[in-house]
Amino acid sequence: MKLITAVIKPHRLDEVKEALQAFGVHGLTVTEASGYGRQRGHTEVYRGAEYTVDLVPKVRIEILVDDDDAEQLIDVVVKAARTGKIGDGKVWSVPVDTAVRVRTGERGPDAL
Amino acid sequence: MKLITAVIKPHRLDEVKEALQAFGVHGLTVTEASGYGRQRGHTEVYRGAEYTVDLVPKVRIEILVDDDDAEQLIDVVVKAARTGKIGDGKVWSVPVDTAVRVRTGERGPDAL
Amino acid sequence: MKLITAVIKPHRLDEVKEALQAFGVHGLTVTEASGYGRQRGHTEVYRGAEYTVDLVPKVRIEILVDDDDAEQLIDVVVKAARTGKIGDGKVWSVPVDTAVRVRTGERGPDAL
Amino acid sequence: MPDGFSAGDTAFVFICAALVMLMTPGLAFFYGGMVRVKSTLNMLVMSFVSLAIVSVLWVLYGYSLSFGPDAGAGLIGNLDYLGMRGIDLNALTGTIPVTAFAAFQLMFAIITPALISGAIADRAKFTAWSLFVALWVTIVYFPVAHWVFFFDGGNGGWLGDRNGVIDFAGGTAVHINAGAAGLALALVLGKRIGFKKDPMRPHSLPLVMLGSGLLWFGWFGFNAGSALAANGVAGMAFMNTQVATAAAMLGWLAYEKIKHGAFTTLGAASGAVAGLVAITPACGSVSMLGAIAIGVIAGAACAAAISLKYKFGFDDSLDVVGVHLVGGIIGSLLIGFFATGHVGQTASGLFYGGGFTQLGKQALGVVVVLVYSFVLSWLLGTAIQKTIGFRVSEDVEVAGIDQAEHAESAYDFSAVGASLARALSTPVTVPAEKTEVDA
Amino acid sequence: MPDGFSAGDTAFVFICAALVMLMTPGLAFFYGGMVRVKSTLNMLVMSFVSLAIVSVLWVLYGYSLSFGPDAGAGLIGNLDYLGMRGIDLNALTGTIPVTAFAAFQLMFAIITPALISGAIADRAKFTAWSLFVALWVTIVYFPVAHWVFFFDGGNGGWLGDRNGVIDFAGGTAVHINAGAAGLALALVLGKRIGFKKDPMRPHSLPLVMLGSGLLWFGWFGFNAGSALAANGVAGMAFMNTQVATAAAMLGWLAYEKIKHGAFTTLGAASGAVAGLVAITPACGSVSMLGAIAIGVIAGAACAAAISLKYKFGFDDSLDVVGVHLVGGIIGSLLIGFFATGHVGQTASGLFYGGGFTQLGKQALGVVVVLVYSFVLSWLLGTAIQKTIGFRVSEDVEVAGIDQAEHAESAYDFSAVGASLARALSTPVTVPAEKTEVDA
Amino acid sequence: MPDGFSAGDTAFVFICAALVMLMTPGLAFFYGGMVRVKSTLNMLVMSFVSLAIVSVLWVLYGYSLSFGPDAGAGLIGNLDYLGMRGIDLNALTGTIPVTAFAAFQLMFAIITPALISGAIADRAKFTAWSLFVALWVTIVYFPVAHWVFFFDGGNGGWLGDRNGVIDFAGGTAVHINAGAAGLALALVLGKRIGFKKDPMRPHSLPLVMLGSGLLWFGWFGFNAGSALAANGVAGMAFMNTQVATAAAMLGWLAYEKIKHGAFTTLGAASGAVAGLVAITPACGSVSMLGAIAIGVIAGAACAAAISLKYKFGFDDSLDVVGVHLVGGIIGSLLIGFFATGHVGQTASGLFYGGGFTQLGKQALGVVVVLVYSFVLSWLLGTAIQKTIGFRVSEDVEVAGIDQAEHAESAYDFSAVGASLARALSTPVTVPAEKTEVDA
Ligand SMILES: Nc1ncnc2c1ncn2[C@@H]1O[C@H](COP(=O)(O)OP(=O)(O)O)[C@@H](O)[C@H]1O
Ligand SMILES: Nc1ncnc2c1ncn2[C@@H]1O[C@H](COP(=O)(O)OP(=O)(O)O)[C@@H](O)[C@H]1O
Ligand SMILES: Nc1ncnc2c1ncn2[C@@H]1O[C@H](COP(=O)(O)OP(=O)(O)O)[C@@H](O)[C@H]1O
Repeated sequence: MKLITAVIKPHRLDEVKEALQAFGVHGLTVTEASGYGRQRGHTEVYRGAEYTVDLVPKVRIEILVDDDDAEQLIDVVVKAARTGKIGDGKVWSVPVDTAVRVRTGERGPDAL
Repeated sequence: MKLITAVIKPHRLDEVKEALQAFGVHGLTVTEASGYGRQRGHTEVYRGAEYTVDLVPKVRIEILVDDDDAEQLIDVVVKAARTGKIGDGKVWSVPVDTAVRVRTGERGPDAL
Repeated sequence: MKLITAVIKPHRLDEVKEALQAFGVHGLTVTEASGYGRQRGHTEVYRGAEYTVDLVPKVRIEILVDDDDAEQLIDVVVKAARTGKIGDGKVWSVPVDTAVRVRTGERGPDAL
Repeated sequence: MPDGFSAGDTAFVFICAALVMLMTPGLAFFYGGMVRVKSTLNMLVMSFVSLAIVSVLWVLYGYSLSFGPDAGAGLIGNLDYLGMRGIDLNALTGTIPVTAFAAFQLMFAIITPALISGAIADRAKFTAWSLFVALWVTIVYFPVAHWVFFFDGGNGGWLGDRNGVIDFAGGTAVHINAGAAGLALALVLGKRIGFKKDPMRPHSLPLVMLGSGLLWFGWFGFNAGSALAANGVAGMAFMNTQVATAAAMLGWLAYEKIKHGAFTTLGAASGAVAGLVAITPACGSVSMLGAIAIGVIAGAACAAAISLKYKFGFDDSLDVVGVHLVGGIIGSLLIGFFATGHVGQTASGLFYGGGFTQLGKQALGVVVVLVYSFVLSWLLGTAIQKTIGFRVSEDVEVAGIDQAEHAESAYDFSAVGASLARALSTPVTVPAEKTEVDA
Repeated sequence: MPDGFSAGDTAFVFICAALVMLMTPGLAFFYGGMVRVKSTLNMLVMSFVSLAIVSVLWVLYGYSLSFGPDAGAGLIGNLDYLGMRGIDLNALTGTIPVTAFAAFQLMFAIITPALISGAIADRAKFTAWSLFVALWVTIVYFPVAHWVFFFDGGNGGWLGDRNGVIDFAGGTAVHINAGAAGLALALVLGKRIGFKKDPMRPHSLPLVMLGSGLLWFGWFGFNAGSALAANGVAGMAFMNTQVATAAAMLGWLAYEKIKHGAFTTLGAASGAVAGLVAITPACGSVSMLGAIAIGVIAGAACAAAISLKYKFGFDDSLDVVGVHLVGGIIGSLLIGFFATGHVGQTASGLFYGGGFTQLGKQALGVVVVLVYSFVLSWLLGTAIQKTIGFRVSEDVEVAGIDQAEHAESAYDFSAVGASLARALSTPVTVPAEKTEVDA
Repeated sequence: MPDGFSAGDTAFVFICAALVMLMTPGLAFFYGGMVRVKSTLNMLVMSFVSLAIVSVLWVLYGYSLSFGPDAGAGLIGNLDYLGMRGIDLNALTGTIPVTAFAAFQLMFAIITPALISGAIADRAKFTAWSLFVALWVTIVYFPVAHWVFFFDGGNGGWLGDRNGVIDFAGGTAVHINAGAAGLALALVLGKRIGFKKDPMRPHSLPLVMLGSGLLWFGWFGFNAGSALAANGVAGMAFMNTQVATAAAMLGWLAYEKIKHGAFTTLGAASGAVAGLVAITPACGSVSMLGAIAIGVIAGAACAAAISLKYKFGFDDSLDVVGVHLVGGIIGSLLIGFFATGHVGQTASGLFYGGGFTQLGKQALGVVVVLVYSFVLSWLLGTAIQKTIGFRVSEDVEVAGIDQAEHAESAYDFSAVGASLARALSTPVTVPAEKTEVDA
C-alpha cells in the first residue's frame, strides 16, 4: 500500500474530491496547513508599516491506496488540483507497511 | 524504526493515551484533522436549507517506535480507539530511515 | 527522495527557516500540532482547582528533499531548532517513492 | 433654556440617540458574524464607514434636506440649515433642543444604508460602497425621511404629515427603504461564486448573537425614542417593542422547527430582528396584544420569506429582503388592521372599527417607498458598476475580500502565530512590488 | 400626562429597563464563554429564549400575578391586568407611567430564569428547558416577585411590604430564587460526563469578559433603577453598586492568589458578578463604606463557595449556587448588620444600633425564598425529566449539544472553511435520511 | 429633593456615568483584540482591575482629593470627604445629587490609568501594574483632576477655574495625562522582544471593533455628560462628538490609503478613537463645522504620529502616545483656534476674533499636564521596576504572559478540546510541583 499526501490550494479540494470519487476512492483525511515556496504571500498593513506574509494557507490531504492504484491516483489528484498558477502545491507518495481499519481490525487493502 | 499514524475519533484519545502509557510509550504528536469516509456527517440547517456536512472531526496521532514494537503497538492503538461504530478510523505504519532527538542530537531508538 | 518531518518548538521556526534558506531549500509545509513527551506542560487554575496541561504547542514541518541532501538537512534543522531545553522535539525522515509538482506535473527532484 | 423645554425629555432623547448609534456597530456584528471568515472585516467596515460618511453629510446638508422647512409639496427640505447654520444652543424641536433631535435623526440616517450592505456581502469594492452610501443617502434617504418623518402641522412631508401614513419609527423610511435598495444591489452585483451550492454558514454565531443583542437594546432608543418625549406613548412603544420581538422569535423558531426539525441560534437572532423590524412602524398605534400578533406573524412570515431568494435566484446574501423588506411591509400594513386609535395615534385599523381607510394609506406608504428606493438604488448601483466597478474580481472573491480590500485578516489565533509571522514575514516600508502572488 | 408625573424619572426608568434587558444577552455571553466550544450556542440560546417566553407571558398574565391588586394575604396578584387590560397611556405607578414600571419589572422576570441555566450547562434538552422556563416563572417567579416587590401601603406582598424584609433590587427574588432553582436542577439532571475529571475550561474568556462587562453596565439599571426615580436614593444605589463590585473583584482575586497562586481573568469576572449579586438587596440601605465591606466579604466567600460542588458532588456547572445563591444570601443577611437607617430605607442594622430585628427579618426572607424555590424547582424539574425527559442522551452530550439540539456549530474559522464545506457538503432540501452517522 | 434639583439632569448624568463605566470594558476589548493571542487576557484584566482599584480608592480618599474644598492655590482638594463622609442623600452639585456627580467623575478616574496599559502590552507584571494604578491615580490623576475639573467660582482648580484653560471633558486631565504616562512607562519597561521585526498584528479585529464601538457609544456619556445637565450645551457636545469622530475616521482612512494603499479596519477603529480624543476638550466650545475640521486634522495627524515610535525607537505598543497624547494635544490646542465663544464657553479662538489669548491658555494646560504626568509616571515606574520589578522575564514574554501571570489561555476552540484536555490533563488540588517544564 501507499500513502499519497497532497498539499494543494484550499479551493481545489472540491475538484480533487470529485475526481477521487469518480476514480473510486471514498476516504481521505484532511488537515489545514500553510505553505511556503516560490510563491509569494500577500501584503498586510499594520500601524503604518507594511508586511509581506509569505505563509499561504494550504490543505493537506492523505489518502491510503493499493499499490496498484497509486500512480494513477497521483495523476488524478494532480490533474484535479491544478490551476496552472504558482503555488499549486506538491503530491508525494510513501510506502506503507501496514494499514488497519480500527472498527473491524481488518488489515491491508481490506482496511481501506 | 516505524512511524505509526492513527486517525481516530477525538473522544478516544483518552483511552489511546492510557493504553500507550501502559505499553511503555511516553511521547506522541497530535494534530487536529477531519475525515471523510463511509461514515456520514451531520445535518446543519442554515437559512431555510439543510446541508449534510460529511467532514467529521478526527484526531491524528503520530508515534515513532522501534521496529520490534511496531506491530504490537498498532494492536494497542486499534484496541484502545475502537468503539465498533462506523467512523472509528485508520491506523497505518511507514518505515522510518532516521529519527533524531533535537535536544541532544541522539539518533535512532535512543531518540525516542 | 526523502520526506523530513520535524516537530519543534514554535518559536524556533524562525531560525529553522533561515537555516533552510541558507542551505538552499526554499519550500516547506507547516502544520500546527501539539506534543506530549517527557517534558511537562503548564498549570492552569480553573474554578478553584488546578490542572496540569501536558499537551504543549508544537510546529510540525515537512520538507521534501533529494536523497543526497537528506542527512545534511536533518543536521541543519536539528541545529537550528535546538534550545537545549527539554521539549525541543524530534526530526525524522521517511523514504519517498514519487513527488510531483502540481502546477507542471514535473516528477522527482525537479518537483521540489 | 426657553419655555417648553423639558430636561426629562431631553435626557431621554439624548440617551436614545446614543442607543440608536450603537445599533450600527450592533448591525456590523450581526452581519459580520454571518459571513465566512474571509470577509468578516469587510462586512464590519461597511457599516462603520456609514457612521463616518453620513454624519459628515448630515451636518453639511442632510439635516437641512430632511428637516429643513419644506421646499414644496412635502417632497424635500430647503437649504436653510446648510452646515447647521442657525441652529443655536437654545433652539427647540418640541420640548427638546434641536441638537438632540438632529442627533437622534442622524442615527437613523446612518443605519439605513448600513442595513443595505447585508445584501451584497463578500463582493463589493469598498470605495464603490462608500460612494454608494454618500449618493444613496443624498438622493434616497434624505428625501424619504422628509416625506415620512417631517411634521409641520399638515405642511410637512407628503406621506406622513399630508397623507396620514403611520410610521412611528421607520418601517417605511428605514426598513422598506433599505430592503428595496438591498434587492436592487443584489441584482446589480449578481450572485456570489458558489451561491446555492456552498452553504456559506456564519463563521461566528456568538458574534451574530452579540449583534442581535445590541440591536435589540438599541432598538428601545429607536422606537420608544421616536416619541421624542419620556411619556406614556414612549412607554407603550417600549413595551410593544419588547413583546413583538419576543413573539417574533417564537414565531421564527416554531416555523423552522416544524419545517426543518431544529431550533437554531441563527433563527432566534433572525426572528428577533424580524420582530423589531415589524413593530417599528406600529409600536405607537397598537396594543400589547396587537404587538404580540404582529410579532408572531412577522417571525413566521420572514422565516418563510428568506427562501424566496433561492426560488427566484437573487443572492440577497444576509436576507435584507427577507427580513427588512418583508418585515417592514408586514408591520406597515398590519397597522391598517391593528391600530387601536388609543395609543399614540388616533387612527383606527380594520379590527378596531376604522374600516379600510388606514390600510389604504399604509399601502400607499409601502408602495411609494418601495418603488422609489428600488428604482433609484438600481440606477445608482448600475451607474457605479458601469463606471468605477462595484464588484470585486473573481480571484479576490475566492481568496477573500478582507485581504484584498483591507490588507488584513480578521483573526490570528495560532498559538504559534507570532512565531510564524516573525519567521515568515518581512517588514517593508514601501508597498511590496506587485509580482505574481499566491493568495 | 397626569399630575405627579415626572419626565425625568420616566426617562430614567425607561433607560434602566433597557439596561436590564441588556443583562440577559450579557449573561448569555458570560455563560456562553464559560462552556466548552461544543455547547456554546445552547448556552446562549437558553438565555435568549427566556427573553422570548417570559415577555409574552408577562403581557398575558405575569404582570397581573406579580403586580395586580393583592388576591389575599400578600401571596399573589389577582387577574385584573390579564392581557394588560386597563393599562392606559396615562396610568401612573408613582411618578412614572405604568408601562415604564411594567417594562422595568419584566426585565427582572426575564433574567431570573436565564440565571438558572448556568447550573445545567451542556446537557439540557432545549424543548424541556423552554417548558421549564414557562412553568417556573408562572409558579415560582411571579408569586415571589409579588411577595418581595409589590408595595401597597402594608397591603402588598407578604415579605417586603407586610414583614419588612429589605430587598432593594432582588437579592431574594432574583438571586436566591435562581440559585436555589439552579441547585435543584443540577441535582435533577445529574453530573456531566467527565465532571471532576475533565477541567471543562472556558472556551472563550474574552466572551466571558464581555458578558461581565455588559452585566456590570446593565446592573446600574437593575439597582439604581430600582429607586424608580432619578434621585438621591438612586445615586446612593449607583455608587454602592460600583464600589461593592470593585471590592468583590479584589476580594475574589486575593482569595485565589493566596489559595491557588494566580490572579485569573475568570476570577476577576466572577468576583465582579459576586459583588453585583451581594449588593443588589443592600444597595438602598448601606453606606459606601458598608458597600465596600459587603463586596470584599462576598468576593472572598463566593470564591471559596464554588468548591463546595466538588465536595458535595453536585454539578452546578457554571456556579449559580456558589455565586448567586451564596452571594444573594450574604447580601441579604448583611443588611441586618450594615443598614444605616439613613440611605433609602429607615431600618437600621446591628452595627448601626438597630439590634437583631432587621437581621431576623432578612433571615426570614432568605429562608422562605430559598425553600420555596428549591422545592418547587425540584418538583418541576423531576416532573419534566419523568415525562418528556430533561437531559440529552450520552451520545449527544459527548458529541456536543449544539449540533444535536440546534444543528449548528458556534464557529467556523477555517481559512479553508468555505472550500471544505463546498467540497464536502451537499445541500438537501428535505431532512436528510436518518442513516447511521458519525458525529 | 432640595430646591434646584432636576430629575431630568439627574437621570441624564446617571446614565452618562453608566456609559462612561462601559468605556473601560470597551477599552479592554479595543486593546485586547490588538495584542497577540498569548497576551489577550493580561490586556483585558489590566483594564478591569482599574475598575476595581480606583473605585475603592475614590470612596476612601480620591473624591476628596479631587473634589474636596480646595486645600490651597487650586492644587488639591482637602480631606473633608474622606470615606465620603458628609455626602448625604440630598446634597447637590448644581442640579444633581452629589452621588451622581461623584459616580460620573469616578468613571473618568478609572479609565485614565486603564488607557496607559496599552503602552506596555505583553510585558508588565500584573502585581506591579496594580500597584502602579493605585499610586498613579493618587499622585497624578487626583491632583490633575482637581486642577482641571474642580470649579468653585474662581477658587477651584488652578488650570481650569483659575487660569481659564478650557477642557470640557478631559483632553488634558484624561488623554494627555494618560498619553504622557504611557510614554514614560514604555521607556521604563523597554521594547518587547521582536519589536520592529515582528509585525505583532491584532489577534482579533472583531474584538477591536467591538471595543471601538463601545467606546464611541460610551463617549457620548463622557462628552455630553460633562455638561452635567440635559440641555443645549450637552446637545452641542453630543453632535460635535459624533461628527468629529466621523471626520477623524475619514481622515485616518484617507491618510493610510494614500500612504499604504489600503483602507484598514484597524485604521477605521483607530481614526474613530483619535477623533473622540481630540474632540473631548473641545466639544463644548466649537461649532459642528469646527468639529469636522478638528476631526479630520486629528485623524490624519494621529495616523501619521503612530510611526514616530518606529523612528524614535520606543515601544508604545498600542499607540497610546500616537492616539491619546497627540490627539489630546491637537484637540486642546485647536480650541485656541476654533472656539466660537457661543457654544458652552464664552472664550473665542483665533478664527473667531479672540486673538491668541485662549491659545496661550491652552498651551499652558497642555504643557503642565504633559510634563507633570511624564515626570511622575517615569519616577513611579522606575521605582517599581527597581524594587519589585515591573517587567516579566524573557521566557514569560516569549511563551505568553497570560499563561504565566493568569494561568489561563484566552480561547480553546479545539473541536477535540474537551477530549484532549481530558486525556492529557491531570487535576491536582495542590499547586503542581515546580519541575522543569516546557511552555
Ligand atoms: N520542498 C518542499 N517540501 C514540502 N513542501 C513544499 C516544498 N516546496 C513547496 N512545498 C509546498 O508546496 C506549496 C507550493 O509551492 P511553490 O513552490 O510555491 O509552488 P509551485 O510548486 O507551483 O512552484 C508550498 O506552499 C508548500 O506548501
Ligand atoms: N483511504 C483513506 N485514506 C486516508 N484516510 C482514510 C481513508 N478512508 C478513511 N479514512 C479516514 O478514516 C476515517 C473513518 O473512515 P470510515 O470509512 O468512515 O470508517 P470505517 O473505517 O469505520 O469504515 C475517515 O474519517 C478518514 O479520516
Ligand atoms: N515517540 C514519539 N513519537 C512522536 N512524537 C514524539 C515522540 N516523543 C516525543 N515526541 C514529540 O516531541 C516533543 C518533545 O518530546 P520530549 O520527550 O518532551 O522532549 P525531548 O525530545 O527534548 O526529550 C513532544 O512534545 C512530541 O511532540
